[in-house]
Amino acid sequence: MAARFPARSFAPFGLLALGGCSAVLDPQGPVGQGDRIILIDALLIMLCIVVPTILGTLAFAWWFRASNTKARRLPEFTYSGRVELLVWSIPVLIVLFLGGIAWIGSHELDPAKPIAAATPGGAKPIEVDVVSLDWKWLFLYPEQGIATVNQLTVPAGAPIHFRITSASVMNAFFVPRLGSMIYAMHGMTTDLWLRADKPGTYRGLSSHYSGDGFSDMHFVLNAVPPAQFGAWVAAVKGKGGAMDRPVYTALSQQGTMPPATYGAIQPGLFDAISSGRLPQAPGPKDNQNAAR
Amino acid sequence: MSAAAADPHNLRQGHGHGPRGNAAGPDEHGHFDKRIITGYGFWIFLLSDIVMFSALFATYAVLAHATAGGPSGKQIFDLQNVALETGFLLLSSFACGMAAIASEQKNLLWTEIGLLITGLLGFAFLVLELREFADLIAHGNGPTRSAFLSAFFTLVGCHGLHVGCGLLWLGTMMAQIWAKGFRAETVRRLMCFNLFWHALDIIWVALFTIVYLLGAGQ
Amino acid sequence: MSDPHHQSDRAPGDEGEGQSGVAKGILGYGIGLVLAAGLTIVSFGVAAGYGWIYQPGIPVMLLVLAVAQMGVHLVFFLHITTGPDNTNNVLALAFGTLIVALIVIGSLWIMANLNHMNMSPGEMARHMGGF
Amino acid sequence: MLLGKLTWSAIPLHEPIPLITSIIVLAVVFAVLGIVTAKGWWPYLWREWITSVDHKRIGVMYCVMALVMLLRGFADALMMRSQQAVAFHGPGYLPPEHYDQIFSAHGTIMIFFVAMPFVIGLMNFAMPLQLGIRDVAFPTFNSVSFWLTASGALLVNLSLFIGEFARTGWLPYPPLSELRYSPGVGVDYYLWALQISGIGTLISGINLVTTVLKMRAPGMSYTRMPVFCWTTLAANLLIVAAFPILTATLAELLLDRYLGFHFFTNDGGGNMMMFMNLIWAWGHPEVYILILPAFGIFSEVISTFSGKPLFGYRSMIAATMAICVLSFMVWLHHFFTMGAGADVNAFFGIATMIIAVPTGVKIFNWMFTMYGGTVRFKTPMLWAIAFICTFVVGGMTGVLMAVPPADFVLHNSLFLVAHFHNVIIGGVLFGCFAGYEYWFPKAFGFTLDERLGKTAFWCWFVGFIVAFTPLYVVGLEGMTRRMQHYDVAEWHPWLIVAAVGAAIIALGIAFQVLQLIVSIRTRDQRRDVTGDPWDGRTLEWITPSPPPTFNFPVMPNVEGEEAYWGLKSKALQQQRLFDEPAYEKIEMPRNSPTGFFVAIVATFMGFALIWHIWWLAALEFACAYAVFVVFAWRDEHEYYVPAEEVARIDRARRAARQQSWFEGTSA
Ligand code: HEO
Ligand code: HEM
Ligand SMILES: [Cu+2]
Repeated sequence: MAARFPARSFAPFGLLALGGCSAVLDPQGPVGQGDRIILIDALLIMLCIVVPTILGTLAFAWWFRASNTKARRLPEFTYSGRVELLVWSIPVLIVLFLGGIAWIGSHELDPAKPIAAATPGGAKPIEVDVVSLDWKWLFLYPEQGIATVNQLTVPAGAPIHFRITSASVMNAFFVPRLGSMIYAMHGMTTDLWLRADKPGTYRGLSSHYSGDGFSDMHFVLNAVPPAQFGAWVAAVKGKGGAMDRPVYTALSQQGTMPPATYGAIQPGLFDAISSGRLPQAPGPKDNQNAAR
Repeated sequence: MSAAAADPHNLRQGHGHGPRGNAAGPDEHGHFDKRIITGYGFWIFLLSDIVMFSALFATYAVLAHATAGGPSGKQIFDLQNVALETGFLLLSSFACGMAAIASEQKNLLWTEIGLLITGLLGFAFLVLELREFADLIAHGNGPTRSAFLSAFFTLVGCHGLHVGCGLLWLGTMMAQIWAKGFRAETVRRLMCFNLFWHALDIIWVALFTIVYLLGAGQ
Repeated sequence: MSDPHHQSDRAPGDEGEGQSGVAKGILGYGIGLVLAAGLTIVSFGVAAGYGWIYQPGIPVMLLVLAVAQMGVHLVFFLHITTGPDNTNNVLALAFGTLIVALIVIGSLWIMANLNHMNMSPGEMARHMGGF
Repeated sequence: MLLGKLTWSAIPLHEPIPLITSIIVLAVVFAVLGIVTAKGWWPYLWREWITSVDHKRIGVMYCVMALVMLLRGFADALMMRSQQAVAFHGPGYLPPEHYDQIFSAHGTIMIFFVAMPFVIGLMNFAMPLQLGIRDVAFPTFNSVSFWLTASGALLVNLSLFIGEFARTGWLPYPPLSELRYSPGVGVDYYLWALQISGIGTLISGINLVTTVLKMRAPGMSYTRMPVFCWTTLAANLLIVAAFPILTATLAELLLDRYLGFHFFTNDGGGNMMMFMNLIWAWGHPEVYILILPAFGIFSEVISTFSGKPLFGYRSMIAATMAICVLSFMVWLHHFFTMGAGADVNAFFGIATMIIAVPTGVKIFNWMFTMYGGTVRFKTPMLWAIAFICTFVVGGMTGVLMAVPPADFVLHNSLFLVAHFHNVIIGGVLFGCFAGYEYWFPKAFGFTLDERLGKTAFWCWFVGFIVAFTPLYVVGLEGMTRRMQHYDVAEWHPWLIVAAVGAAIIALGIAFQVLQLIVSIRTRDQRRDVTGDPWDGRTLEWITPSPPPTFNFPVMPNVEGEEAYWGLKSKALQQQRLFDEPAYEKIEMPRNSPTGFFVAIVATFMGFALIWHIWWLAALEFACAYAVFVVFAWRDEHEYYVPAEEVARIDRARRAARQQSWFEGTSA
């Protein structure tokens, strides 16, 4: 997919990035790059019409101000077929172009569409199952048999397939520098493919408000060189507790917590959560809020 | 620009309707025909009501299979009951039409009789519906059982609620005609009631088809 | 304003020109009743599955019958289409119908798509069998 | 229990911020009530305003409510802006459970009790005047609409003192808004307040649609109506078609919360996605309900202050109606990220963009209206020009997010927040302010102070840019909306700038208040004697300012577009007024307290339902039926304005016209 939207730096647009590392405009993976290039293309093409419109408005208003004796007044200029044609056709043309981008882009960058590895025959895709809880992120690695909370380690260059659900209310899974977000919803599973091309630490967060602890519902995504990934898995594997039903149940209580790892997972846990077979998260502990 | 230039206000274009155009204009005293205005306003209200029902219908259609282990439509619908309900409602609409004709003739007795029959048939409909609901709830298939049943009770119940409100309105109208006779405003209100009652029929047609007949078939 | 158009503007539900009398009015409602009752009976008959029509076609048939019956109600009971200048009434109806269609069809399309795409693997097995 | 869930703990005695706010607000309210009582103004208020069914009075009351609620909504905005300015690496001064109520209340109040009443108020005031008629189709229902909206606003504000407001955002997405995750009364306040005011809005929509379609002065054909009347028609058609969806959706959520239904719950087969679907099927048309009347106002203002008829009048109508229909085909663009398939996303994305076409046509037509005109920079015109400049940017970012892949990274970010403030403030609010300055002299008979008005304008305009441009930037930096605190250093400076911007806007609001006070105090010097202070083109300017209850002594005969301009030109050409008409008595609807009583019943009913005070709710249902019976039983009362009175008022108007057109300096 990256082929269609080659990642190229857009010099004039450095302006908007304004020095700082602007997350969405400085993506580190093919999905984010696709999103960004579409965003910038669409913006530029629209600026071509929007800027003249603003300038024209100001110019017309100023030139035809009442005190300007040089302006030629045309009080009866209220209709012109040529102008009509122009004002309808310019937006139509732009929309045709944008519509094309939207159609192709929606299909190419469909979150559920699998993506390839960074190098042909490179790292094979890894699976991560994501559960949004009140107010933390649980990541299950079904193939590795480990789990983490509020931290996500992935091999750089490998496609990652996220299956995302929620144990309670809606959230959205979003790593701005990798690209597309998608909702996490109870009883449902959404699919998202991302890839981090360079090793690094990227911020991830819930981008859909989910209650009082929402602001703390972020995580770090560590993209590590593929070799280190194995080492990391080995370090986590078997240590710490297991992510099983009791631990999960405790985790589903409302609250925030620092990153943690679990050396084992109970098989089928994700399916049980995502299909709603496990009870939904309990929500507020007591109904003391009932009055206030 | 040239053609319009000389006539910026389009004074010359008569639009083929003479000076009044197609405006619904007032009479020479500046009065508008209240009957038309009231009727039209009520018609718009009915359309908005139908839009509300369409949202409930959409919800029902989406949730129709979300039975959460509870019964499906096929298992709980009693088409005979529905046929009976439909019959009552249809006849009641006819009676309402008769009342409308009688009121045009300013015939107090027949108007009242027509309205009474309308009301009785509507009431019978409501009783059947409530019996169906009570039955379902008694068997543990109330609206809290599943999303499907929530949607079912809400959609059908909302129509029933309209019928109920219609009956209250009907009673008020009958009393009013009895007490005050056929004044312009009473007749206008009666006209609105008529529209309302017939519109409920239309919704019922959609309802028995989509909910009951299609539901029972699956 | 002695304008001929004025007289012809009608309230919805108003009968057409001559309020010619009881007989005509009753006849109108009578025809409506017969047609509506007929359509209802056919609907119920079709649904009862007496094998009158091709089984998989039944839902379509039912919907068509329902639309027809709504039309009957509109014409014979609500008198929405009678009278020479009912344009406004009918336009409003057309707008309403358009909106209803957009909402219902749009919602069904969107929701079917979402339900399909976002179905959980665990659920999938349950739904594979079809409804 | 006698009081349901209501106990003393519902009063925020232990939380200083709400407590102090409550005390201040209550003090102000009681002070106002006290002054009114002390001065003996109640009978006047009751007679002339509370029970009034005059569309002009009702329009004014809507606008007053909108302005007061703007202060409330803006206070919330200031709190959010200051919280986010300080809450870097720290909790700030507003705890989450309070902050979350604030943004929810801000959004709800701004949309439902500022923007909606403002546009409805202006439509109410101006549209019948422009159509050349004496009132709307159903004057009493008009009053009911207003009072129901007021009841909803009251309930929302009551939540400040008693209980809490929703902590779910301005649209209460389930399952967060379900009983399990929001057990408090906050969501119930939201739901009942919106149900009540929503019904008011619906009635208003029906009323105004009927008015435009069925009541116009002789000769006022569709293609002669001012564009503002067209946009009024379009906006109210949208109300009629969209608000019932809101009613149904909120009713479903209410059933979930009150009776344990399973529409949107996590269990029992409920489907939260259906809520999103339905709420946006209403929500998207809603934003056009707000913007279309504003478009109408700009059309009037730009044409008047350019001294030219509107360019491309028919094109404008076509564009308006196109937007009206298209707005029902795009709602999915609010949830591109919910996982629908690519076809669906692309379809709705493209449908959304298509709306840019008619909107663009409007913008260009406004530009060409100025072209060749004689542009006078009065305050309303400044708002209009600023509107074009800001709105195109907001529209552009909207179209940007209509491209699904772009939305995949911008959704729910502060970029989105910037987009909609860009179109709502730059579009709706600027439009309403333009309308407020433009029609103020018509409503009250004196003009507003231009100098203060312009100062306020510049504060708003600059403040707006400073407050919201940074949000585009932090949005691109990945900042999500509704953050109570954060720890990303890049965001911090921008949020401080945004807070400064909000402070500049606050200055703008202060100048607006000052402008009003100064203008009232100096009203004698700024009387609008002619009734046509701006050299207007539409029929409202034919009346004296303020217009008499019956608006027009005789129905104007419309002979072309720009009805009043045509008459004025002819009179000026012939150097004399038209002959005096034969005055007749005029039938007008009588005042009615129905609306006020309905609102009282609705308020108590809403309160009872929120707090589960079932006996009170039942009582109020009975009262509601009683009100209905009384209303349905009433004999319709009209009263007549005697011909002599009509003649007296109109002769005064004619004398003023005579004076200004032919004797004094010409208009
Ligand atoms: C009055 C309010 C208003 C108005 C008028 C608009 C107008 C538009 N909006 Fe906006 N919106 C409004 C209020 C909102 N919008 C939202 C969210 C929102 C989202 C969802 C984003 C997301 O959640 O991820 C999208 C895609 C859009 C798109 C658009 C578009 C395409 C328009 C178009 O109508 C704009 C058309 C105007 C243009 C384009 C400028 C002029 C045209 C010219 C100069 C012609 C040439 C230009 C082109 C051909 C491009 N809006 C939300 C968020 C709600 C929430 O989530 O809480 C709100 C409140
Ligand atoms: C006058 C200046 C205004 C300022 C400074 C302001 C500021 C804000 C801020 C800070 C937010 C929260 C952003 C976030 O989620 O982090 C917000 C949200 C919002 N504002 Fe405004 N606002 C203003 C005017 C308006 C107006 C006039 C309207 C509508 C008519 C409006 C509608 C909304 C809505 C709908 C939300 C979303 C609430 C939510 O997230 O649920 N605002 N505004
Ligand atoms: Cu939208």
